[in-house]
Amino acid sequence: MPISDWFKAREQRKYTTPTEASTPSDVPDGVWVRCEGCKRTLYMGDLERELMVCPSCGRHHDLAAPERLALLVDEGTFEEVDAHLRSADPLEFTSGKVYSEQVTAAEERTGLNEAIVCGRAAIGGRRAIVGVMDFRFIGASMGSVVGEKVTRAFELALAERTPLVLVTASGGARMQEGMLSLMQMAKTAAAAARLASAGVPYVVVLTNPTMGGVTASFATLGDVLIAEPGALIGFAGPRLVEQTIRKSLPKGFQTSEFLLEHGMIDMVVDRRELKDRVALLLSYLAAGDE
Amino acid sequence: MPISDWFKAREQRKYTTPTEASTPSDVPDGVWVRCEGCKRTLYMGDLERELMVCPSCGRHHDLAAPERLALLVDEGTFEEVDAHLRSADPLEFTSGKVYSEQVTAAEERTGLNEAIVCGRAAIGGRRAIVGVMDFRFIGASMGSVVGEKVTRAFELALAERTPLVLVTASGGARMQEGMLSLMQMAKTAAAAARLASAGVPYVVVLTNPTMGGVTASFATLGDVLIAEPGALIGFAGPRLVEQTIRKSLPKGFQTSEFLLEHGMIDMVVDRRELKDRVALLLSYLAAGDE
Amino acid sequence: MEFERPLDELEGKLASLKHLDVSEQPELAAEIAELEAEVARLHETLYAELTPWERVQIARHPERPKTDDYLQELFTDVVELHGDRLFGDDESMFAGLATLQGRRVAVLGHRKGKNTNENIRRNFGSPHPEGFRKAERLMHLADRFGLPIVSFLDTAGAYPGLDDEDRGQALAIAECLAALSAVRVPVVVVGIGEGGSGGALAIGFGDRLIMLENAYYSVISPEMCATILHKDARRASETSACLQLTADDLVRLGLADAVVAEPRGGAHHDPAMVFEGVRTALGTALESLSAVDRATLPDSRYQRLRRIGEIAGG
Amino acid sequence: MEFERPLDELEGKLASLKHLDVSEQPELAAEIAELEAEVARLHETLYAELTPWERVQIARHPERPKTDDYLQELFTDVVELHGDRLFGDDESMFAGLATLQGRRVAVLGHRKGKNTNENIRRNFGSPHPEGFRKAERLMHLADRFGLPIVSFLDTAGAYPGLDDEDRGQALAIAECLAALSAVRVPVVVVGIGEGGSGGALAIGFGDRLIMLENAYYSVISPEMCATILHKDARRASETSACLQLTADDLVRLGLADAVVAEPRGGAHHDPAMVFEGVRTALGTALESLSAVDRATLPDSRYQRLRRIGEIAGG
Ligand SMILES: [Zn+2]
Ligand SMILES: [Zn+2]
Repeated sequence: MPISDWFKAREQRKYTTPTEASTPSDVPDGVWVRCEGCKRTLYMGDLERELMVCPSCGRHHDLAAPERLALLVDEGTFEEVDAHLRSADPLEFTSGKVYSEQVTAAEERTGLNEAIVCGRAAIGGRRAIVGVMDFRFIGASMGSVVGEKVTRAFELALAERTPLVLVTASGGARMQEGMLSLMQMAKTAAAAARLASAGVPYVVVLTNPTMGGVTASFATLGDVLIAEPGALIGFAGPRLVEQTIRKSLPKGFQTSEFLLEHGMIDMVVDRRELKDRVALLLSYLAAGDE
Repeated sequence: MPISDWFKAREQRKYTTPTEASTPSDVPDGVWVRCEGCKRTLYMGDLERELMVCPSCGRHHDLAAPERLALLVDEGTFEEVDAHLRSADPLEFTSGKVYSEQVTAAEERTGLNEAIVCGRAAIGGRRAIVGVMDFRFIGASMGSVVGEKVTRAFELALAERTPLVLVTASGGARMQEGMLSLMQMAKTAAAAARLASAGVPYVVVLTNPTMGGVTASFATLGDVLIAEPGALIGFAGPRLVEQTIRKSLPKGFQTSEFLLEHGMIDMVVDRRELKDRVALLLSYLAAGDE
Repeated sequence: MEFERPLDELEGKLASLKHLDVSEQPELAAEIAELEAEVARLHETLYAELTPWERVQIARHPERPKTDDYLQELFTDVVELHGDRLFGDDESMFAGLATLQGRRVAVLGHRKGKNTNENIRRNFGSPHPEGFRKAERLMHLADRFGLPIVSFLDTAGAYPGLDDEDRGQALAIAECLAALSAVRVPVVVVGIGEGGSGGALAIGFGDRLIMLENAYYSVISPEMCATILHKDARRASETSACLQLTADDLVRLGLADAVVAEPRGGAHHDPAMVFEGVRTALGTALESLSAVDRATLPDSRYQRLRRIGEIAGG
Repeated sequence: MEFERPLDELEGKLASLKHLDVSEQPELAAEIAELEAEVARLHETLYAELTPWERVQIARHPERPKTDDYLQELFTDVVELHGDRLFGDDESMFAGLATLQGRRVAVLGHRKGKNTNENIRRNFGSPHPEGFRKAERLMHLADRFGLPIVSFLDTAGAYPGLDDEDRGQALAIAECLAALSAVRVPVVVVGIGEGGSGGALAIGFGDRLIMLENAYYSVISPEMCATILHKDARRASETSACLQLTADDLVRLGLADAVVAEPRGGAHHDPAMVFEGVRTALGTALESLSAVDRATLPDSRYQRLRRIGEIAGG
């Protein structure tokens, strides 16, 4: 779907963009919402003006892919690639929900073809290949299509020697595609390794939540790892860890700030400064090519 | 000094070799010695037959360079290189002992020109560049000459694409040569990096004690790090660490076994199996060149 | 194993009958013969069409041959290399050098224990970040010195502990994946037991994948999948069928290259047969890869990965 | 500082005299004038020929400009990069990207604090292994993206703690040395305060070494040297002379390329002058290195190291 269609979709109230005071579909009367962080009731317009960051407690609320793109890339510069790729149901997975139906439902609910949107764009005037994940699409889990689109994004960045910026959010591998899903970890990591050895910059923005097979593959292989404040980032899910250690988890476990303290990420950046920071980083990492 | 002279020197009782039952100069009557480990009184002949490893407690007693060479390389294969290099006194260092006099005294006491002996040799029939350090020479500290000889050993290994085996023992940098000594760390590490990027094998045997600037440069940059049992290996001296933390040190702190447990070395090898193990390792690491 | 219980019961009954003196109770002889026939029949039907969930149980059998057994039976001159040179030595991950029929290789393998003590030290085969970082170190070493990599998979998965998250479990796995994809030496992977998710994959892909008949390889454990989908781990039998995690599934999906047959009931019933099968399969794989120009290996490995995945509208 | 005590006393006396009303006691005017002349004379002699030990004290002065000050005064668009991606983020080591007069560079620097709190967090500028591993990570990043490295030295040394040994302090430094020797970008080092042993060297050699007039760089701290040689740390004044650790010594030994003048009494008396001096010296160094073919840099850096050391019978 080209970017123009998104705006159409937004008009059809499938999306909200935080840059305009619109009335998102999931807010009954569209005016007041409750912050998931401080539980305060906020005027939606205020929240959107702050890019869905709570002006009171700083909570970064999840964004849909179009919202993310709107705040990250220069207006009108995004050209989507690989928009036509859609998930098959290779295992004919039927335990629990029927997978193929789940995919169709996600498509309809989100207006997206899969859990990641990739394309060419400019960020602060600098060319970049950009991919943003959307957690609403089956938890942005990585199946064949997400793996393929991520891999193609690496390949495009390599072919055009253009920096790659990926914004991640994911529950992990998409189990409904079984081993085909697990192998996307190896495939995307291999693509990342090729880009790195070619010296083309790769910046990752980890957003809430980024877990499991995505964290354990391409999402942490960036030259620079940025995280949004308060995002949950880790390998094993917190409940599983809690069961394993049979103790309650320390406060802030697996948050961005926790990862920063443990040396795993380069920086935590407020969403309202994200675009500028990414643009600045690209200016450094692309310095050698200029 | 060529190897032939060592045997002469040994006859003059400057050296002992553990492979023959000789009477070393520092044992008054030459027959009984006290194990530094278990404090048992041992017959020197027994100790030497075990390559100076206590048959009772396994303590590995320090070896002089010629003893080390005798047990590590194939008999008659060692050809020394750079034997003529001797320490200057660039700083005219006179605080405490006069450095130049200290060097002369060490030369006379050990029969060596410096704290490391390097050369070409065969180990289990495999060609290798070999360097062995001798703690008796001013604590085998690394000054200009040790740094230069180590660097030349790396360069020789690189030029001849022959594996390098270094046996380390050192108190650290040689402070009497000031910054010239410190910079040998960078020099030897740089030489090690060049050898590594050329894919020529480099095996280190860390022996008691290997500390400070030597541990923090070429000694830990090997492809495989072997340590002798019970050797003291670390960066800061144990007394300094104790003063810093103001607690007594845990048992076994900075020993080979401690380092193995903390993931810093590949293996702890009994001296009596060392030559076979090094030869086996060389057979693996040189496999690609064969 | 659970699914063997009817057979166990029958065999128990048979054993107790055999214990009696048949000469005194001649009617027993017929009963024994009948029972023996029944055992044989059951044996046949029980193992002839193993369900995926039964195979998972066989793959986890405590007496199943482990990485250590393969090291001992197939290799000579084994030298273990310890440590990640960063933090610790993880005993759940083997890394070392070894010789397979005269061929010098680097070996990686998940390491379960033979008894409780060993299992505690080895964390039941579930690696910590240090295990993956040690494996990564060996990958670089093998790459530098041109040693083919042979990797044995047998883990329920990377350990989901608190300290493991602290020390970057995800990053350690990701770095392993990147390193393994780029080595300029042949990589042959053998699934010998459990192939649990990212912890298996970290050392679990390459130029050839050989699977033991009852080994499994899965994106998620059947129990956890059942817990997520049905809030009921006991529905693992159902999910293990859906996940397509058996050796045959992997061949069908184009992921595995060869399957090594196991004796009826699983590898532990006749380890020697399995060692021989793995030896042959490894020899074949390494031999065919030795003919390939090594500089081209990372590229062909990438193409192999590149093909994986099924897409609509692609 | 200790050696400034006579001056401090005189200046104190002068200040108290000036406090009095001279019009009521005209004889004071002469006394004040004499005292002022004496202060000026003492100022001259005290700072004219600073001993090495006095310079060490100036190098350690708590108000001396620190890495953070240089970052703020000389650079724009500073982006700090945290963490070693292995274990932790060491606040005693700065690593980041910054712009120096339009030139994009990578910056490393030991980081002392401005107050007790900051100093505790930054371990008084003595790095843990994580600090060196973060620095190594930045070296690789700079190498990959062609960013010159500017490194500020100001540490008493790597931290000699128990946990630091546990986590491989020596290995972390060694890996830094190896990495720094091989980067294909210009490396300019500035000694701004203390240059303590291996902990300084880990980020402390390259293609150019600029020393502030009163910065020192030494194989061992004068106190520890005195303790080892004389079992008396108070003989540090003697050993600091023997060790040849001043900026001038380093130039004479062929190790330093340029010395940046400091105001009388040390950099903290006129930071702006020192910032200007460092800016100019850095600009000159980076400019001259920008003309060099980058592929040749590791080799010429190696040759630079290769020449260091004095040998008899060589
Ligand atoms: Zn809030
Ligand atoms: Zn003993």
